Amino acid sequence: MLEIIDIATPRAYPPRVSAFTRRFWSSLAEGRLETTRCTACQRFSFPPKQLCPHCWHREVAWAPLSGNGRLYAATAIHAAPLAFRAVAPYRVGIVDLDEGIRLACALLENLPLDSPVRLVVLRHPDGPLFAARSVG
Amino acid sequence: MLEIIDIATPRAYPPRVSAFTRRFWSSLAEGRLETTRCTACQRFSFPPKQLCPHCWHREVAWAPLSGNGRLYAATAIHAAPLAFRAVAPYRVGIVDLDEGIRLACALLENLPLDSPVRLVVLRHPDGPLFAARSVG
Amino acid sequence: MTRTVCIIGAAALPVGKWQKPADAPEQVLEHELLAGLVLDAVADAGVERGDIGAMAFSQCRPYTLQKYFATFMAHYLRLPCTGTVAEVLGNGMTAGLAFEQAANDILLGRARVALALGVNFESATSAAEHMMSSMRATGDVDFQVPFGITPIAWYAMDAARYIHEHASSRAELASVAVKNRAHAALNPIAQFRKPITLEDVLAQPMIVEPLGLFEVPPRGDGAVVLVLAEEDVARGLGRPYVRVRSRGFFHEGAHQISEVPNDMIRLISAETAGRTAYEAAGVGPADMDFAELYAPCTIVEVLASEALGLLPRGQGARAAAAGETSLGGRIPICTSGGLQSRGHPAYVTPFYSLFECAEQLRGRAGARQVPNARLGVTSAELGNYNAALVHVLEAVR
Amino acid sequence: MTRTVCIIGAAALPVGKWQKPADAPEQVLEHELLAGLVLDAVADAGVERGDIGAMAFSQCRPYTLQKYFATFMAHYLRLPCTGTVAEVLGNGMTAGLAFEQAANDILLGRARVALALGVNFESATSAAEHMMSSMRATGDVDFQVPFGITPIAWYAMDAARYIHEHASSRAELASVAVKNRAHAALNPIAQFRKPITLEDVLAQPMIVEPLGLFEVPPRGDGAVVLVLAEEDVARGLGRPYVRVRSRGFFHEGAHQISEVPNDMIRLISAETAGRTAYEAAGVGPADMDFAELYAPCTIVEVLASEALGLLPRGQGARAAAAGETSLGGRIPICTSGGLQSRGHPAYVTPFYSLFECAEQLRGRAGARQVPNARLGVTSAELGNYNAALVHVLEAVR
Ligand SMILES: [Zn+2]
Ligand SMILES: [Zn+2]
Repeated sequence: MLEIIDIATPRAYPPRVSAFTRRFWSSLAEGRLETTRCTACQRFSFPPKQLCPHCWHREVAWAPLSGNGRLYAATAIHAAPLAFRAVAPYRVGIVDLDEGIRLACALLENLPLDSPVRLVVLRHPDGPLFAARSVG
Repeated sequence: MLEIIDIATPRAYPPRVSAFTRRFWSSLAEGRLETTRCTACQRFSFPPKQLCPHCWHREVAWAPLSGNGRLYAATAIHAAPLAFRAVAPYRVGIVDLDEGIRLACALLENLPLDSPVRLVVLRHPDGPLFAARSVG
Repeated sequence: MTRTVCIIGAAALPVGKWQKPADAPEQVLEHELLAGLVLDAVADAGVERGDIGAMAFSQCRPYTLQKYFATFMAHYLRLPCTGTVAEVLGNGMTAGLAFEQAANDILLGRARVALALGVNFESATSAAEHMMSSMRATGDVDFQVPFGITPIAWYAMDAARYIHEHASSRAELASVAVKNRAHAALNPIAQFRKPITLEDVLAQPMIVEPLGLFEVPPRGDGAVVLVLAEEDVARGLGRPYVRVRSRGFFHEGAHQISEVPNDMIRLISAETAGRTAYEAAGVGPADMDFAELYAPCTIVEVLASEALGLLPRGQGARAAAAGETSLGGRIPICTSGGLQSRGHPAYVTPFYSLFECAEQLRGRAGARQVPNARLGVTSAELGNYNAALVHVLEAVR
Repeated sequence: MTRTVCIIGAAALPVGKWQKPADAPEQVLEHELLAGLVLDAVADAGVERGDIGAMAFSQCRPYTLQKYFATFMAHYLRLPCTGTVAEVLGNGMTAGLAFEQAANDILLGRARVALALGVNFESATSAAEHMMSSMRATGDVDFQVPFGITPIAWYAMDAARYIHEHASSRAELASVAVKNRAHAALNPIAQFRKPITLEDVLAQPMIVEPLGLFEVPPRGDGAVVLVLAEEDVARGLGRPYVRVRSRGFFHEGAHQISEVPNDMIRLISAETAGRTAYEAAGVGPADMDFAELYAPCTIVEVLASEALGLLPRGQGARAAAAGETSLGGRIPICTSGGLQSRGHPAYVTPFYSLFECAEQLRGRAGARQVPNARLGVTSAELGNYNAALVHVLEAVR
């Protein structure tokens, strides 16, 4: 289970939800980070996909992710799109999860690259997002 | 000089004006229909252009048009874009002017094809447009 | 080395209303649907994923939120490419140009297998709102658009001129819509499949005079994936395939109407592109077993059929009314149901035409199969057929 | 028959703020400007209008009201075409892909002379507003865009990683901006021409850490027309021209970041496309007299230079700081002033790169001329250099 942090404001740019991705967002709202894993080659994908991008097998299963990883790269965005102006500057980063997945997300602190990080859930009033923070 | 008809409402989709096309719209507002004519091959263009599309000569002069022509094709538009909904159905037509120019414009009446027509100025509060009507 | 392009696989979404309104709690996402179709088409072709070297996309409508869709899809499918990955745009010809781009990569030896694909989602935007954008394509934004000319208004004027010059009638033109609906009734991916009568067509509300609701294209969403390959690859698969015998393109140098008076209802570009394609293939219109034409309105099918030499000039509407262009007739046209009944998700419409040709030429068209279909012709257009792209296609079994 | 593509003529608008706000009483119209440039470029080439058989356009920004711009321009210029008339799109590679489309029509014998052209007007829309659209290209709209990642934020993360791995520094990277401004000072069509110092660069406000205002591209408008021809035509004109010696393309099958961890700052696509291009031309990076690279930010120029073998891996920033990439240095890079100073009207940027190559290789670059420039390399990219298009160009005098 990921730590859940309550945020008072709605998401600046809410993600859309499809019949397929609904599972991801519902789980996330409850503190579970999940993605799809190929039933043939067993590799994970992120974002979750209905097919395996690695071997094009059409059967995938939902699988939990630890949320533990390492900060690969990071920046702070000062010049922001309209919807994000109120929160600028804000940090984003690229995280390599232990399961061998690379993803991008919000970054809650200014951390040196290669630091171990852990994903957390940001619970906005209109739905969840995810972010990375330092471990411990 | 073209007949000028006053219209109470602003144009549904006002044309833009460039430094070059300003002359056309200013003249039209005063009842004069003008376009460009090549100083080399002497052919007219419509819409007015800074270069001659017929021979690519770069020098053109403004020249008056009679506004007299023949109705080549016509329709009445019932399913209209948002900005034109209030005026639908409305007629538009293709007119071949005596000077050898084909243009499209509003059509004020339901006329048989090949009828002689004459262009008129529609003076809207925000600027002019042009239309075709029957002769005499 | 001279290379030949073939269509070896295909998959298409049934045309219809797939897109959800922006405020719907659950969205249908273009990329999820298209990725599935890619797998379908590649399985149909029988090639390996690693054989694919290029992807040519018809551009998405601006309503598709995911931008840079082509490179996004290359990622979604984790598909490295040595040939081109790009999106192309060209009015109704868009998918035809994407097909060409994929074919060119094969002709130039940059890929042995290439995908031509795309998705057109637009139905959640109302027609009146959509036309606020599409009318900016109907001619000069400052000298033609201010009159409220809609894209199909040009075709309506073609219809008026055609009736006037050739002593034709609205009823003759409307018969094309009846014929196309009868074809669509046999096509599982068509948007409208319930048969209609001439009386039904004539009873519809006017859209752009003299064309009523059933004589103009409906709005809808669609997606298609075509798998193209060099003929060596196609031959090695041991399945029926379609050879691109030839192509022709011509742009007349005008957009919608020419400022120099000409014969507007003689589609000079379709005539020229068609002649180029026929000559390159060493065939003539009489050799065609069927034609699948880009024809948003009934009148356009008539004019394009005449320009491509399939029906005599000025006699196209009459010939359609007499059943010559129906399945079983002399030259079946738009066996898919055409743009009025199969549907018209505009930026992928030429893909749907090529899909129908591939079905016919591989003998998979079921109840609407043209017996022994060996040669077919298809077209796509820009503007008021100011430009035409024509392909002659051949069955290889 | 094997054909060779050449650049025989070119014209470019000085990069800057040309677009007027939508409510301005007088507008600057894209097509009026571009039509003039077509005539300039065709005069520069010395061909006849009737020789031109194809037009490949980079797509316009959505702010350009005139839709179906390609066919509209074919009309505006009354230019019939037997080759393709189309618009292409592919992020920053857009104009590179348009150039390819024009070149392909020549390679396939569909045109002997072809125009590659386009106009990018966007400056009247604020950056914050523009980014509401451009951020939808920065990855998955639902899984990456909600974090507010802007297009150049990926490059900023490249910079952070580069500094971290190679013990480089912001100052080393910033030296690229100083060098590019010095080049731009010699380029009459550059957007910013006043020389700057390293201190100036470091004193700018942060845009995306560690990149400040002078290390990222400004926003601006531009337009370019290139005239391409088969070498037979080029030879017959008796003027210096540019031969396209080779090209390479590679898409790595990822968009922005790969979901499978890789070495993000090794631009594998540029490396692969570059190798393909060098091998096809039978040359190596050491043979290049200059390079004009697609590099929105300082860091991108460093990474692309390394990937193309122009500078050793991990040493690119240091080499730039040492003057190796300046005019007069070992391998002058971005003699135009690059995207930071020449400017970056994104959809036509690769046209501006090709324009600079054409100026250098025809000996017309004036004060910024690379002496005896005979071979040059240019690149364009998709995403975070997820794909690269590389051309090796040669002077023929
Ligand atoms: Zn798998
Ligand atoms: Zn002239």
